[in-house]
Amino acid sequence: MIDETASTTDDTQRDASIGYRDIIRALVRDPLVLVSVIFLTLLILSAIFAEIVAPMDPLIPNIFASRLPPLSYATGLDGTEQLHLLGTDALGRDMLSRLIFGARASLFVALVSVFVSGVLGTCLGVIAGYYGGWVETVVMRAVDAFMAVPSLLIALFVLFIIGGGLVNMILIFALVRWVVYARLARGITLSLRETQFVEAARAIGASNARIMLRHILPNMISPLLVLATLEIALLVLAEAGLSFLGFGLVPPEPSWGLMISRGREYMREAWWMITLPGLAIFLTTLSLNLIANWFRAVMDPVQRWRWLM
Amino acid sequence: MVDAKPLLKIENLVKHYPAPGHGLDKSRVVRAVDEVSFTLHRGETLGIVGESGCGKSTLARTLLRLVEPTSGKVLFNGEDLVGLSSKEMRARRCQLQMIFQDPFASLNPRMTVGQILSEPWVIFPDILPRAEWKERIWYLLTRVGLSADDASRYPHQFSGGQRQRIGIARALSVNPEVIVCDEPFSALDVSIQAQVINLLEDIQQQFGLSYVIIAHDLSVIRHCSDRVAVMYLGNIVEIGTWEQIYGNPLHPYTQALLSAMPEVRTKDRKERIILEGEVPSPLNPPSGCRFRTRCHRAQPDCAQNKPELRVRAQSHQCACIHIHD
Amino acid sequence: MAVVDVKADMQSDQPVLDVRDLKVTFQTPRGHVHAVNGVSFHVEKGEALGILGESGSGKSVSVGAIMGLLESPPARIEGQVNYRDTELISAPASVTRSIHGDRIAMIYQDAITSLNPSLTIGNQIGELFKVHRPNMGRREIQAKSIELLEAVGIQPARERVNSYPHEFSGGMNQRIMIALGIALSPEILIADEPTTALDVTVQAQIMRLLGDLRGQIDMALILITHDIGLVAENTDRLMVMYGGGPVETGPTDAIIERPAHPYTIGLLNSIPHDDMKGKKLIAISGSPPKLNEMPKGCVFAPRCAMAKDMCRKEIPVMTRIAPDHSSACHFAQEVVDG
Amino acid sequence: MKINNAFFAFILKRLLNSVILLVIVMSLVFFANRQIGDPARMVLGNGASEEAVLNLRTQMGLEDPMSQQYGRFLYGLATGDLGKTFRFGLSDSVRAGNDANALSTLPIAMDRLPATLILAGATIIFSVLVALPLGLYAAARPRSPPDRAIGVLSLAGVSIVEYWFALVLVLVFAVQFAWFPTSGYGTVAHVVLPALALSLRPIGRITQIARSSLLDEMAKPYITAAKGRGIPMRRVAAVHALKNAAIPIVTTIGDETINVVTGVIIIETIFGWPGIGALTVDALSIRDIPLVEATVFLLVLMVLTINLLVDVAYAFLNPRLRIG
Amino acid sequence: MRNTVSTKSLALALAGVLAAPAHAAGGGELVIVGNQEPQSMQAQVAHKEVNGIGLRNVIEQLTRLDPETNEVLPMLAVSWEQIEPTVWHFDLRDGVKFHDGTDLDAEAAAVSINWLWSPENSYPVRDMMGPQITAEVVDEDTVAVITDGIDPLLPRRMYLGGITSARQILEEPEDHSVNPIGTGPYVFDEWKQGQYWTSTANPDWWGNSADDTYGEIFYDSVRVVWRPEALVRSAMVESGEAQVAMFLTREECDRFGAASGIDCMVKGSDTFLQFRLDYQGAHPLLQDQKFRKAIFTGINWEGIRQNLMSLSEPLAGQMLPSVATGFADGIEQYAYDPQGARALVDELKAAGNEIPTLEVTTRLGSTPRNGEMIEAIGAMLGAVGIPTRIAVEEPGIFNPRAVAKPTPDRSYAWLHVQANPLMDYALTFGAHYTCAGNVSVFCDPDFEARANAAAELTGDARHEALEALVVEGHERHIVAPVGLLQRAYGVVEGFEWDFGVDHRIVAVNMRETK
Repeated sequence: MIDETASTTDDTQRDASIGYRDIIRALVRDPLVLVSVIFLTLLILSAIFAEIVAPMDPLIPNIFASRLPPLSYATGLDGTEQLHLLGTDALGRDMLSRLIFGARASLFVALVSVFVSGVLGTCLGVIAGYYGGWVETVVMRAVDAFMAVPSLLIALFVLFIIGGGLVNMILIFALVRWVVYARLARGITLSLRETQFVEAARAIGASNARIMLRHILPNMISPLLVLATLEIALLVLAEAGLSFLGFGLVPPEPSWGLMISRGREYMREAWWMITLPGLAIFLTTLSLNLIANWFRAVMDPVQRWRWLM
Repeated sequence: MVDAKPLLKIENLVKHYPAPGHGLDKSRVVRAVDEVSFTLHRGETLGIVGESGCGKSTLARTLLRLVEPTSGKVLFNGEDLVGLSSKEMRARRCQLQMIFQDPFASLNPRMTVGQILSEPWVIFPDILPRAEWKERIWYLLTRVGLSADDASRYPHQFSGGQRQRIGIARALSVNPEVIVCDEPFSALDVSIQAQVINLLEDIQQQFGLSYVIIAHDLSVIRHCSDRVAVMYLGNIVEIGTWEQIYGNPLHPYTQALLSAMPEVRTKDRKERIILEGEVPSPLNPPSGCRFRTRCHRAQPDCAQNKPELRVRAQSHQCACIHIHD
Repeated sequence: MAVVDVKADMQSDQPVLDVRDLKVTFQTPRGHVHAVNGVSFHVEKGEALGILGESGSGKSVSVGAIMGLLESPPARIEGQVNYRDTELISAPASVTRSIHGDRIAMIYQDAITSLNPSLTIGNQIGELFKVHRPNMGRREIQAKSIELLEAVGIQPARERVNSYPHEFSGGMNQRIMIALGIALSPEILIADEPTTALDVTVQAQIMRLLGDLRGQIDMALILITHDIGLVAENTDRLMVMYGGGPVETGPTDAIIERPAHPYTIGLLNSIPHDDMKGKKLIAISGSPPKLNEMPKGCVFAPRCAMAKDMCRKEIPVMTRIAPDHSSACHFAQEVVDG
Repeated sequence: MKINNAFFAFILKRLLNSVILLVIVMSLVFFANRQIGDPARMVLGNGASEEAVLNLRTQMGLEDPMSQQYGRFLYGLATGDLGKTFRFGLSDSVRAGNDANALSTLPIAMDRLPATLILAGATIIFSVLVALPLGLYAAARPRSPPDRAIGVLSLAGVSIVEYWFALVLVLVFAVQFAWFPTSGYGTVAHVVLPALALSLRPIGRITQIARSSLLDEMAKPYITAAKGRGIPMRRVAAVHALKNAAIPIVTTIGDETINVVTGVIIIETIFGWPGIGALTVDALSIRDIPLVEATVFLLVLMVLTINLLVDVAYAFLNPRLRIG
Repeated sequence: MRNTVSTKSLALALAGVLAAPAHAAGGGELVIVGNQEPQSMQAQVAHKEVNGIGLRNVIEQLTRLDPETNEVLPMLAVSWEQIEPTVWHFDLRDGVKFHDGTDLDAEAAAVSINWLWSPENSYPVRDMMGPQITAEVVDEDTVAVITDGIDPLLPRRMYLGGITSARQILEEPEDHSVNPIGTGPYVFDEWKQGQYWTSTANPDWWGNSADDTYGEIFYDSVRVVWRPEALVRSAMVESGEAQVAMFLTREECDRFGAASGIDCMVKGSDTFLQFRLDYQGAHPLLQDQKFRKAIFTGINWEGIRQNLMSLSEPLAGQMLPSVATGFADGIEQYAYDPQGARALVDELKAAGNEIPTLEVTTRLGSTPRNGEMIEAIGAMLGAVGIPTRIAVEEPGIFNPRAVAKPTPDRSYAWLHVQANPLMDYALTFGAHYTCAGNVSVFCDPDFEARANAAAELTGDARHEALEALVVEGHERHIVAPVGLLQRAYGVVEGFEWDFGVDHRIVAVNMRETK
């Protein structure tokens, strides 16, 4: 009966599109998601402006001030007394500064990987779905093959061969995650390919490239965004996992994954060294998941009215 | 009204789809459109009726080459469209346009009305210089009964009838000669349907268009068409002027269809022929006459001989071996 | 079934179903939407009532309210729906459950999606007996299911009872829906656009089947449709709805012969008739109102060729123009007189 | 339940697909592994002379053309012989050319399979037992406070860093309360902590999917129709909606089982669980190429088997697939 | 700072020794949790405790070292004699049987020794070998060990190689890797790969009756398990699942010492941490003493040792402690002088040199917190103007066979541990200061010739020759020592354990008093 109300109350609800005024209204009605959005915004801003925001250099050790608990004062290398709001790590580096710079590394890896894999996977998925035939067979076989081998295993395996590090990690994530976008994009393309507006575009002589770019792609942005958001969360966690196994980012670059991986040795004596970056990852992925979940619900014509209420 | 030379001539058009689940077996095919021939003259409206699954939508798409025909010819102004490369075909698309059934699905929700209307001009910059776009969009919108302000709005901001008007404006934007309308009214409310019928008739007169209108609603086809073709299982079983088809239907199928048509004026109701069963699968059509399994006048020999479309009266053709008048 | 007592059955002058001033409001993000705005009608035993209206006229929401299918919230339902002595809107779910599906049954527009894809049709029919006739045994249910399928023309019923909905065509699924509808010999069958998705030839089959079955079990029919031809051929009385409320009620023939509301006239004119060939159709201008932007006064006034100032201010009430024929037009009499 | 040939044809097709995929993946692993370094050098160590290395390369068949090596590899794959482990050095693995089972990599890896299956199985069973009631409970009262709480908690489960949680579990439940052993393998008590650590994510995901698929299903016309037939809500949800909602739920359970099978890599390391994940990491870090191939083979085999099982379940749940 | 076994446990240990009866088996099962699984059960693994935890309970050697004095003592050989400069005779103990029932005679010993040191097997234990070792039978009780060159350390080296059943080596060589058959106090039971390995007390062990035994069977069986995660290791002792957890960090050790029911044992080891700076790297500057000095003095070694190394003893500017042969008096640790280092770098730059990026690598898990240490080193070098790239190599079990030797295109420094169980600089030179060495960073034929010559000397001459080389090495900035590792063990309270710098987990040296 929900369908019925949707169609009888307003024609607009038959469409996938929704004004952003509605989105903002729905956002305000959902304080948890609103907090998530604010948190992520602040996080991204501080990651971008880490040099300005971070109180200290995240790389310079002060081995005489190592493992200070939060809210400790220590004499810095320049002889002045400094407050370590969130304590210091094993090398006496300021935890807060490292968390801020770590956000940059972790988010950079996740965002760039998601971007690369998203663009690659979406293109391949759209092309496969649109043209069908052997192109589709090849792409989907590749998707099947990648799906058959768990991502973490491939990542581990390839990083083992080519070595860790920022660029390699991004490459690997792009390599193993493009398939999820390809699968989604192909599925949507298959259904959009048969829609009348695509036929109409063909009838007015639009080329295949134009149909894919102008008519098919824009209509899968919402689900792709949801997927990408979830993927960012997944990759932040994956970075932590690979760093645990020693296949991740290379120190001294601060990354959250590396920080908890290192911090676990001090778990009982210096809880903040593992808990704070763990918390940072948790909050970030939770926020991303909340937002993705919420966005999906808002975009879903069946469930939307509940969220817009 | 009828030129000597037809604008559009369809000859033995065939569209077979590979049967689902029989990928390797080429002999198993869905015979969606099977050896269909007809002509369309300038300024004429041809109505095509038939039940769902009879191949009328496939026919519409095949003759625009939105679906590649298996064989046959589509002669437009004497040129066979089937043989053209896809690039050449794209250039001809301006002359043949289509109006779609579902006004909700036929407009890209991510484009404004202005973008939808101007898209052909983006693709073929020769049609209209950019400076005239705005004016032309206004003209088209007002012509189909919308306002010029609507150009910047998105499809979801319109009602179904208004969207169908946008679809019509889009078809008009390239100055076509033929417009194929695939069930243009079936998604519309009755009160809106009449408006759109009137609009289509108006612009036909104004622009000298030819229509192929596909519909299942017999009364709409009667109202709009000059000539009517009746399709059953991929074949045309009867074709003639509207007077011939409605006044003197020859084929048992046509007769059954007309008798099943609900009439508002209950007084003049004819004896109703109710067909048994449903349209058989085009994957495995009956031998001989395809209609024989449901025909109230079927004879044993209908299973042997495939009836040809034969001229019964002036321009009135029918494919039934038991019509002897 | 417990609700049906013999006494009530004998009072044949009392309508089986009496709907009074039904109102349905939806809470939406853009404010309250009045989908149904004061609908009253009744159904006599065994008669066929047509409800005619375009999309958004409130016809489907009305029967949704009658059948208890509206989720609340967002829906808010007011008014009375009396099935014999039971008022359904205020009755507890346990009571309405025993009426819905048993005494009042419904069939839906899109049969294939209205059947559970993962249960055999036998299971779905059998469930109806299990819930409403708990005393029936397995074997009896099985026999009754096959009998029902035969009655709606599904052959060979004994085998097909174990089939799934996707193994049938659209017309066949609609027959299965009908079997489900008539399984417990209801007094009222509500058919919501039962043939819209079907071809004319199949539509004719289905309507004939419905007609035959009604004759057999003396069942009232509420036929909801936008197709005037269909109501004209299949109903005794008619209610025309527009913008969430009724605009005209009366015997079907009378309304079609002498329509008493400008909207009904416009609707009749919109249908291409034989005699309109070559002429322009007389279309109703404009589009139906959006439910959240209802015009003041008469809802049809913005599209009405005869509208006067009064129409834009005052809401018309149902006025009787013939003993059983009413119209919600300020100028009903003038309209009838032409 | 009717099952016809189409169903078996479908399963057979999926089976064939799986085999092809297995060969493709293993071939990729084979070629990638040849990029890591010289296996002969790895066996002999840096101290060995070039001559000895060359000698061993010839013995190991590494001097043969790649096509021949690949052919041998494929033959080995077909016969279940993925070579002998490198980790014992030259002494036995190469010289003892006889069928010393203890040194063949596949049996070594197979030996670890039960542990992983037990852990993954326990995790998934536990997750499903927790997640399904939660999800259905939430779906029954959408947007209510309990639903929202379940929603946030399930997302939190998906968001947590697994190994941090695992270590906390050890500290709290093994050291502090001493309810369970810290680590190890053998008894039911040993399974609890690693399974708990692994189950957060599947619980979160299955809860969400159970909730949303049931809600989606409840919004469909056939549910409305069933309600209109006077069928009680509880029955509508349990008989009608749940069976159809089960399809995405089963798919998710399959996906999560696959995730668990690989998620074990870290958790097994932490808990000293003698599974295939820990063995994979070990094999990678000592560059024991044949052992890597064997573990990857088994992992992929497991994933494909899970996929196949999901397909079978899917076919049983969806009559469209079952009945042609 | 804990430099020795905590006083509490030492006192208990003394009490235990005085009160212990002759045969005290019945102590139940001893569970030891190590950090990684043995790669194999080959006799050669026993030389390296990290790779073969507890294997010495099963496999014995010809000789052993005194835990206190580091002196060579008899084990399976009761005496030995240098017959010729390259020939040593070892008299075997009578009546010793392998666990498979075969006798330990000269024949068996020769097969085992030849197997262990053979170039064909190429076992990593050969890194500890001087000249090539082969063995021959002299008579039933005497085996001759012959070296290609003169090797005064041979009796000591014999402590590295385990003696296992010759029958197994000859008949089932593949079994040798997974099923150790030795002569030791415990008989190998099973190795559940990925889980544990177990052994049970050997009632027929020669040590039960011999006068010169090295311990006494207390536990009925020994189970060795492994957990890579330090937290889980210590948790196992806290929860009573194990008696001994290997390799606690300093903080954990403090906590164990303070808590009731558990205790911590610490002792210095024969393993030291060193910073090896490639001499033959890609960049010519690496051979420049100014540059090397800048690096060595630009790092605060003592600061790193005290603050980052978990448990350690200082090294006096050289790699071995003062007991070692060749220890040079008067050498001091490279002093931290960032200004001086900076000046040197500036000087080099001014002279037109391009400062190379130094690759500083360590293998995660080889030493506690070495990851942090190379980060500190990187930051310190960066502060004096030397760019670095730090890299952590794969963790976990590491296959010494697969050591990635510094390639010629990198400028490479490696922070790594090195054990010198012989406490003799010749071994260090043999591994690190030779052109052919597996892990060597330094190649100077002249230096190598002198080192080889010194390795053949004995007595004071040996000491002096080695000492001279140590001094030279120090001046040439070849390797920077960091610290001598101390190993800490979490144990249950009342645990007694008498162990040497080799830290062998030998159950006959352990007992519980509670």
